This record gives sequence, structure tokens and C-alpha cells, in this order.
Amino acid sequence: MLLSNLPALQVVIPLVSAPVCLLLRNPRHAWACALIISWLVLAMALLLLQQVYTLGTISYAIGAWATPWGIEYRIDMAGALMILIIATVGAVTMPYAWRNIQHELHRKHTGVYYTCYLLCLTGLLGIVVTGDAFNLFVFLEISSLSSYVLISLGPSRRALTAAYQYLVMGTIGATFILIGIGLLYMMTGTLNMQDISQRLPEVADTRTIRVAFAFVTVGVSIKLALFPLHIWLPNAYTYAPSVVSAFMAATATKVGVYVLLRFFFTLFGLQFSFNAMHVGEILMLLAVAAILIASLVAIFQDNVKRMLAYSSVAQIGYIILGISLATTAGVSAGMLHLFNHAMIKGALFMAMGCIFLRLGSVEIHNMHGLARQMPWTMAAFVAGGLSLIGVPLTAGFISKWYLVNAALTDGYWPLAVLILVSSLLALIYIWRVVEAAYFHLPGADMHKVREAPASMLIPTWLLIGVNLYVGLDAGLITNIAQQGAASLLGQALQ
Amino acid sequence: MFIAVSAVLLVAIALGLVRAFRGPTLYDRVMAANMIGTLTVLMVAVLGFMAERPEFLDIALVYVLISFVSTIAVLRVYASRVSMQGSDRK
Amino acid sequence: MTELLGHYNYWIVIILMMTGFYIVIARPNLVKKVIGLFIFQTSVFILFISMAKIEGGTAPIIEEGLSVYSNPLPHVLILTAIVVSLATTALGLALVVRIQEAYGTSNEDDIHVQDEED
Amino acid sequence: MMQPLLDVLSWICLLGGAIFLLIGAIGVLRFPDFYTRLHAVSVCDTLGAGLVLVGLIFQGGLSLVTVKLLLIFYFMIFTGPTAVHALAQAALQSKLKPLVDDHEPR
Amino acid sequence: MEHLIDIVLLGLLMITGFAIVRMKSLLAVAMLTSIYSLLSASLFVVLDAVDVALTEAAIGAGISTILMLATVALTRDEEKAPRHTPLLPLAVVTVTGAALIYGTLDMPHYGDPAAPVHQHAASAYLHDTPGEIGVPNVVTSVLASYRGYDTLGEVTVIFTAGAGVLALLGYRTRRRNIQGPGIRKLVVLRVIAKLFFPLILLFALYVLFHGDYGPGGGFQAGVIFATGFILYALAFGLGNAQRVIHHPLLRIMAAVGVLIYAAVGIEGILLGGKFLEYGVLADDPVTGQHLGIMLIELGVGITVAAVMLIIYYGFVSRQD
Amino acid sequence: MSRLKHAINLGLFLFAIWVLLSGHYTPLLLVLGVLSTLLVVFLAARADLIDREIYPILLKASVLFYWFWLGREIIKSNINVARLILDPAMPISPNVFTVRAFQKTELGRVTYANSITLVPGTVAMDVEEDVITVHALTMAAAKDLKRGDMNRRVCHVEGVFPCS
Repeated sequence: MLLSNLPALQVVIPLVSAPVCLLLRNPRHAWACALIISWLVLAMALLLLQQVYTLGTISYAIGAWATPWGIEYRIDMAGALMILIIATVGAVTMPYAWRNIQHELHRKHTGVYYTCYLLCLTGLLGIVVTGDAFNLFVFLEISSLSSYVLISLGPSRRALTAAYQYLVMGTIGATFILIGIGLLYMMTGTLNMQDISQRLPEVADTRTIRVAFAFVTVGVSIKLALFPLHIWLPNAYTYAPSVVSAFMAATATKVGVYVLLRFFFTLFGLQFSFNAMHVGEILMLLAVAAILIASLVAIFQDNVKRMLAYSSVAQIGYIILGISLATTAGVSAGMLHLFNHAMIKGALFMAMGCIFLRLGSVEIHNMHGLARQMPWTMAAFVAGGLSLIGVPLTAGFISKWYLVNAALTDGYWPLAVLILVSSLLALIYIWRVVEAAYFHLPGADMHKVREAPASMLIPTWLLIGVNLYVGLDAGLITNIAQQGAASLLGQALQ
Repeated sequence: MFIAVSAVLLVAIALGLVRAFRGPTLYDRVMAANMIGTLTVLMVAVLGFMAERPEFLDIALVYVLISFVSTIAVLRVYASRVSMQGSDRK
Repeated sequence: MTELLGHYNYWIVIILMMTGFYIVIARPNLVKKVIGLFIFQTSVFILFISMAKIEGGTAPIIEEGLSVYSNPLPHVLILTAIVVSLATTALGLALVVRIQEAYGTSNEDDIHVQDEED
Repeated sequence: MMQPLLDVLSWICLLGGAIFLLIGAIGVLRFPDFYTRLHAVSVCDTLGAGLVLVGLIFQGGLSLVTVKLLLIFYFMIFTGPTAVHALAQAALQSKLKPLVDDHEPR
Repeated sequence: MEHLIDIVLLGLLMITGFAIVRMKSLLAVAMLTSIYSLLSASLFVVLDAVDVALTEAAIGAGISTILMLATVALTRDEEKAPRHTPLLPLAVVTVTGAALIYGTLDMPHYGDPAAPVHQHAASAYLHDTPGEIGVPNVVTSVLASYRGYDTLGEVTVIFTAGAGVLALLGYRTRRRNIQGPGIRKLVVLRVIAKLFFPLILLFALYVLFHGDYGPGGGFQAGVIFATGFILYALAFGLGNAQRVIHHPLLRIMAAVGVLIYAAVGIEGILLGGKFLEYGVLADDPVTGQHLGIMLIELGVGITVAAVMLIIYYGFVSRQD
Repeated sequence: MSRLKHAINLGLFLFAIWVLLSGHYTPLLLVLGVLSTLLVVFLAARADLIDREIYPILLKASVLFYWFWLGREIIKSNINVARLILDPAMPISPNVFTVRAFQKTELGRVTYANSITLVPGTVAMDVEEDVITVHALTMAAAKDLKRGDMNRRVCHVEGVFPCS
């Protein structure tokens, strides 16, 4: 009975636990509650993935109302993969959060932090599983509002301005999406994504639908920080508490990408999005710009969190590049990179959190000789960095390999060169940190710095472990990504 | 007939808007907002009769209450600020 | 002429939306930006409600003797959206209050200057 | 029999109310300072609103509608002057000087 | 004839919008925003959206305006001129607006009964509601039952806002019961508040329980309920209001409302149905629907009232 | 003890309002009405608002008579003010003065102040103890108020005799 209601419970359980967390006055209890729920969510995500793997796409009618009237939950392979990413990152960051939050947040905020974290988790999961366009907007707002709060809790006052900037841009993005959904509804008379996609061909050739497409695309692009609309991201990730940076970098923008995929392939359809609207060319151009410019900017950052944030913008470029090819190979490479990048960035930001805990700073010029004091943390950073660069035997290599292959199949050989060049850029910015930590003489106060606590190191290494595992044996995850891509594109081709 | 009344109400609202734009003091604007609130209440009531749906009166009732409370709130919030400044000066 | 009347609502609503949007992106004052967002969102609500209207229809509360009702679904969506807009406004303003306390100003340009000094 | 009479009565009230509302709004525009404008608001709040509501009551007949209209009327009679008073008081507290006619002694 | 009112109201809205752009005094802008809300609420009435009108008035003209003014009171009133030329924003706005107007060209005409919006799901809601839900107000039936899950999301959004304001502004309990030097002079307000406080609360509960029959429901009721307390706080001081409803109680209420809603949904699962399936709550599906709608509206009302007060207390307690 | 009586009175009054508003007389809604009334009375008691009877006073015969008188005054002065507004010369002579309220209770004073405001032409600007500051639009309106007719009538309603 509970198993058949898994899609709803997947979202509802974190939702219910959020108010419970607010009621628990003792921060330790709130943390314990959030921890249990996070791991429960991960367990459910695995069960759900297994169900989708065996049974195919799951549809769940909330309130037992038939589809165009009620709200439908619809989970295919791509969705299940997304849920797995969110749940994994959520479950891994939670044990890590305790020390980090104790350190970086004002004491009176620690209780609220867990509430907002659970709400954010709810929102992200809700976006992924829903099959209803407006419901997507609602859960998008839940995740956005809670992430504004989470970011604003950061230790410096600039966290406030970063959160404000994100709030303004995020709300513009959400309102654009709302306008787009409104126009779609106006022309089709329905909000269910499947239903819209079936009714769309009749009216696809109208100016209204084209505008709806444009607004949804721009709105989602703000949320996923596509290149010229990324300006909220560096500040938000730099000034948020480290665990929030790790969680958001690994999930929020990824969910944005997933929403874009849903709209392009499931809702509007491949034909309309790529052949009629030529979104592929535009996306490819923006992706190339993102990869090059953001990587270049990342090189010149002294604050490593900011550097990683710019690197995120570049990595989103890779994912979008894969999608812009609009082939099964391209999309599956994009999704694979989506998974890998979530693991890499999560781990890297968590390593930064460890460093911030002990060093009180994440600036390169303060890290001289750090490797001797915090060998495990720096080793994690190096491992993650190698994966980010795309060195063989790491996860980053796998996804870049598939990406290059997909590009070459379509005859876009300059893209392959581009990926190589940008990997070099990544090498440079990672190297700057490595150089400072391993090859510079330690500063005067460096001997006081100790290794990070196990409660933070182990989660970091867990994600690094996933990275290395995928690098060695990518079969399972590649298979899931390919199935996800096929289900996205296959629906479109029907 | 209802049309005539609602037309007059609209004109009155427009005149109130002019006062809200011209100010010159905050109080003039609050006063204009309060008056527009009253006019809106009447407008909703008249519209309800025009559409032959007198259920609309619930909305009118809410408007009366809300516009009253928000007028008072504006004045109180602003007054506390003025008295604050006053104490600063001393 | 019918074209004009048929789309009048939508066009004005678009002008309203753009007014709000302009305030958000052009004005440096943080409070005014939030107000701009509020106007932007409220105007989108009018767009939705306009599309729900049926000529000669009445409010979707079923009653004997009435047959034409306006579309209830956009109303429901907008009820939700109004709540979202309130939540955004409240959070945005709370952030402005905190920024004011931390920086002593609520002007974006001044905040940039202070941030660069850091 | 009664209906036409009631209709006429209600039209008279509605029209009268509308006229007073309009006059009040003109007053809000024309009067020279804040405190004098308050009197024009009073015109809207009392006779303008009152007559319109009474006109509607005649339309509604004896029903729940009338009760609600009376309730609105009741609310308005209490909130209107309170709001005006609060406005005047707040303005006075913030040292907004009323325009006083100095031709005649106080 | 409704067209005429519609056109004029839209024109007034447009003028107000432009005035808001031009006006430099933020207090004036906040007041104009309140007027903007009132006007759009009247427009919603003209466009038959009575529930929306009720909400917009309570939110836009009420609580939002109060929050904006409270914020302006804490920041500087005058807006500085922007340092950059507004050319780029102007270009962005023009392009966006032009795109939207381009999009309107193929839209169904305003009020066209043959538009696709009115055909598919909407007509089914209007047709099926009396039989399946047994509630005259179709907005309520769609809101609470057909799309009840959206409403759960909505409550969660408002809960998030409450938690966020709690995190950002916190709360301070007032020891002093009476604020400002002028409280002694507020005798008129105090007496009227005394008169109106019970009435507003009663009216809020009326709106809560009559959402099935007319405009209203949990959300609007919650806002009106909070408004009653705001009036009380204005007349008798924040300290007294916090004494009537303690801050910890508000926290509990905010959480409990969401939990009630979710519990109704989960009860549906436990009784062998789907999440948020009200039909299984009672022997007769229509009764079950009634029960479910009533309970979730109650949950919505509790959370909304509590969160509104948390937000209001948060902003006002910063005024020191 | 009398607090309880006041509370019961308030409850009855509120329930009457509920019944008048509702229009749906199913058992469920009536029960909800009772519950709502109880909740509101409880909150009002918690808020310390049940210290005297407010609502029943409003229905006394003398009060109704006062309303009637006030209505006539309002209409008269409305016409006066309307004339002033429409007069191109606008012959107004705004002035500020104070009057002493004879009433003993807060409620009485507030009734008086609000009556002053309700009548267009005079606005109560400030109430401090028993001194009411009034803004009048014309000298005539001021003179009218200073005659003290309304003051005495409010006293009547309040039932406080004799007025000093």
C-alpha cells in the first residue's frame, strides 16, 4: 500500500517533517529529524528508481482525479535519476551539516536552517516528479523561497545582498515561467504536461505559443544560471553557508536543467523546440560562451568558493551543450554530466566547508602550505579537482568522453576542441589551489590548523568515492542516463 | 442606472487618484487611498447588484475592514517613526 | 476594431507588467525593486483572470437559473500565485530590513561601493 | 404595486448618493489644504456612501442582502470617522500646520 | 457595459503604474501600490473572479502595504536617482513587451466563449462539481479538491515565508506594553478597536466556513483573522497583542496548519485511497469530499493566520 | 461575575451576527457558528476586551433616537459642505478650536468625537482626556458645534446626568 503511494510520499514526507522540525526547539533534535528524513528520502529514491527500472514510467494521480482534471505525478527514468541525485546529495550533506552549521550560523538560526533545508528538498523533489505545469511553478517557488533564506543565513553581510539579488532574479524568472505557462494554458486549455503536448501540435504554429516557449526558456534559464543570466550565482554560492553551497550547487541548478529538458522534450516536443524554434543553435552558442568565459573568469578568482561558482557556470555550459545537440547521445551525455557534476561540485564545496571551519577563510592566499595540516581534505579537493578537469579514471572523464563523442557524431568537431581547451582552463584554476596548498611554505599561523572532523570528512569522501567509482565502472549510471534520454526523446518522437 | 452610478464612482476614483499623485503630504495620499477604499466598497456592492450576484457583498465587507485597518496601520507605523526622529533630535 | 477591443485587455496588462519589470531592473532602491516585483506579479494575475472571463458569464458559484460561468481554473491558479507573491514580498522586504541594518543604506549603488571597499 | 415605488425610491437614493460622492471627490481635489480636504472625505463617507447603500437596500428588499448592506453601513459609520480622526491626529502630531482663516478672530 | 468599467479600470491602473515609476518618495509609492491593489481587486470583481478579488484586497491593500510601509519606515524615504542610464533596462523592457504583444496577436479574443481555455478542463469542473463534490463554489472545489495538491504547495510556500521571516528578523517580545508617546491620545482608536476586534475575528471565521458557498476560504480567512490582531496590536500596543497570542504559540500554529493539511492527505492513503483522496474519508464520497475540504481549509486558515502574524510581529518589532 | 454576563452577552450578539451573515442553516454550520462564537469570545476575554457591554448599548431606544438626530445633522451639514465645494469662490474659513467633552466615560467621549467627525464641516483632530481639538471648515460650523447641542445629547445617551 505504501509502496504504491511512493511517488507522493517521496515529496510529502520531507514536506511534513519541515513543520515538525520547526517545532523541535532543540537544534540537535531538529538535526536528527532532518538527518533521518534525508536518509529515508534516499531510501525511497532508490526504491522508486528500482520501480521505474522494472515497471517503466510511473503515473500517480493525486486525489484519484483523472489526469487532465487532477494533478498527476509522472516519473520516468530521467526523473528517477534526478530524484536520486537530489536524495543522495541531501543525505550526504546532512551529517556534514551539523558541524558546519554550528560553525557558520548564528546559534538562534540553527533550528530554522533544518526547516528551510527540508522545504528546499521538498521543493526540488516536487519539481522533478510533477507532471503538471502549474504544480511545477508552485514547487519551484517552495524551493526558491527556501533557498533565498538558506543563502541569507551565510556568515557575512554579503550573504544578505546575494540572497536579495537571487530573490529578485529568481522571482523574475519564476514570473516569466508563469507567463509562459499562462499562454500555454490559454492556447490548449489544460495544464497537464502530457495533455498539453498532445494538444500542442494543433496550435503550434501560432505566435502565442512561440512567445510562451521563449518566456519559459528565459525563465528557466535564469533559474539554471545559463550564461548571460547567471549573475546571481557567483555571489549566492560564495556567501552562502558552505553546506548550502554544496547542496545548492549539486541540486538547484541541476533541477533547473531538468525543468528545461521537461519543457523542451516532453512538453513542446523535439520537433517544435529544435526544428521550429531553433533553440539548439542558440543554446549551443550560449553554452560555448559559458564554458569559455566562466572558466576564464574562474582563473582570476582568489576566493575558492567564488572560483568554484564560476566553474559551475562553465559546467552548466557543458550540460547545456549536450542538450543542444538534441540527439540521444547528446542528451544522455548531458544527463551523465549532470550527475557527475553534482557529485563533483558537492564534494568540492564540502571540502571548502572543511577548510573554512579550520582556517576561517577560503582565499587562496591564506591556504599556503595547507596540505600538510589538512591532508585528507586537500586530497579530497585534488581528487574532485581531477574529476572536474576530466582526467581519466574519474567521473568527469566519462561524461566528457561521451560529450565529445556525441559532438563528433554530429560533426561538430570544434566542440571537441573546445572541451579540451576548457579542460586546460580547469586545470589552471585547480592548479592554483593545489600549488598554494602543496608547494608554498606555510604561513606563521598555519601550524595551529588541524584536520577537519570526521563528521565532515566522511561525507566529503563519500561523494569523492562515488566519483571514483563512476570513473572506474560507469556502466550502471550510463545506462540510466541513456534510458532517461531515450524516454525524454522517445516521448517527443511519438 | 447602476451603470450611471458605477460611472460616477469611477470618476470619483479617478479624482481621488489625482489627489494621491499630487500629494503633497503623505497624509493626503493616505486620505486618497482611504477614500478610494470607500469608493471601491461601493463599486463592488453596485457591481454585485449589476451582475445580480449579491454574494459580492462579502467582498465589500472585507474591503471595509481591510482598508480601515491598513489606513490605521500606515498612520501608526509612520507616527512611530516620526516620534522616533523627534526623540533623536532632542 | 474587434481586433482592438478583443486584445485591449491584454495589451494594457502587458504595459502594466512592463512597468513593474522596468522598476525592478532600472531602480537602484531595494524597496522599490520589491514593489516593482509586486506590480509585475499583480499584472500577470490580471492577464490570467482576463483569459478566464467569458462574455456574459458570471462568477463561478453555481446557482439555479444561471448557465454561463467564467472559467474557475485560472482563479484557482491565481489564488495560489497571490500567496506566492505575498511570500516573496515578505521575504524580500525582510532581506531589505536586514541589509539596511548591515549596510546602513538600501540603495544598490551604495551597497556596491561598500562591498568593493571590503 | 410596491415594486415600482421602491424602484423609484432606490433610483433617487442611488443618484443622490452618486452626486454626493462626486462632490466629495471634487472637494478632495479643490480644497486648499489637508485638513479642509478631510471634510470633503467626510461627505463621501457619510451621505454619499450612505445614500448609495440605502438605494441598494431598496433594491434588495427584505433579505439577507439587506442585512449585509446594513452591516457594511454600520462598519462604515464607525470606521470612516475613526480613519479621518486618525489621519488628522497623525498629521497634527507630525506638526502639519492647518491653514487657518485669519480674517476673523478665533 | 462591463467592458466600459473594465477599460476605465485598466486605464486607471496604467496611470497608477506610471506614477509609481516616477514617484521618488517611497512612502508615496507604497500608498500608490496599495491603491494599485485595490483597483486591480475591483477589476477582478468585474472579471468575475470574486475569490481572487477578496484575496488580492486582503493581501495587496492590507498586509503587503503594511509591510512595505514598515520597511520604508526603517530605511530612507527618498529614493536616489540611479547611477546608470536607464537605457539598457528600457531596451530589455521594450523587447520583452514587444514579444508579449507579438504573442497576443494569435490569442483568442477577450471574453470569447469558444476559446480553448473554456473548453477542456474548465467545463468539466463546472459540470462535475455539483455531483462529485457537492459544493456550489467551483473555485473552492477546484482549489481544495481537484487541485488540492497545489494548495498544499501554497500552504507550504506561506509556511516557508514564515520560517524565512523568523530566520531573518526573528522576534523580540515587547516588555513595554504601550509604544510611543502618543498612545494616550489613541482613545478613539482603542474604543473602536474594542468594538471591531471580535467582529473581525467572527467575520474571518464566517469566511472560513462559508468558502463552499461564496467567495472565501481558508486563506482569506487567515488573512482577515490576522488583520484583526493587527488592529489590536495597533490600538493596544504590540506587547499586549503578543500576550494574547504568544510567539511560541504562533510557531506551533504555523506548523500545525500544514500538518493538518498533510495529515488529511495521508489519511487518504491509510484508508486505501490515493494521497489527498477525500472520497474515502467517509462512507459517502460526497460527504468525504465535504469533510476533507473543511479540514484542509481549516489547516490553511491556521497556518496563514499564524504566518501573517509572525511576519507582522517580525517587521514591527524591528522598529526600535 | 458581571464579566461572565458580559461575555455571554457578547457571545449572543456575535452568534446573532453569524446567523444573519450565514444564510445557510444546516446543523453543521450552526454548530460551527457556536464554536466560532466561543472561540472569539475566548480570544476577546484573553485580550481583556470584555470590561463593559458595548453592543447591547447600541440597540437602546435613546441611542436609536440619537442616531436619528445625528442623521439629520449629517444631511444638513452635508448639503452645506457640498455647496461650499461647488461654489467657485469657495467661501471657507477654516479654524481650529477646542471643546470640552462633558461625558464621563471613554465610550461617551469617543461617541462624541466620532459624531463631530461624522458631521462634515467639523473634524475631531485630537482627543486628550476631555479636551477635543476640532478643525472646522467654516465659522458657522464651528459656532454650531460650540453651542453644545450635540455634547448634551451624547451625554443623554450615555446616561450621565447632570451635565456640568
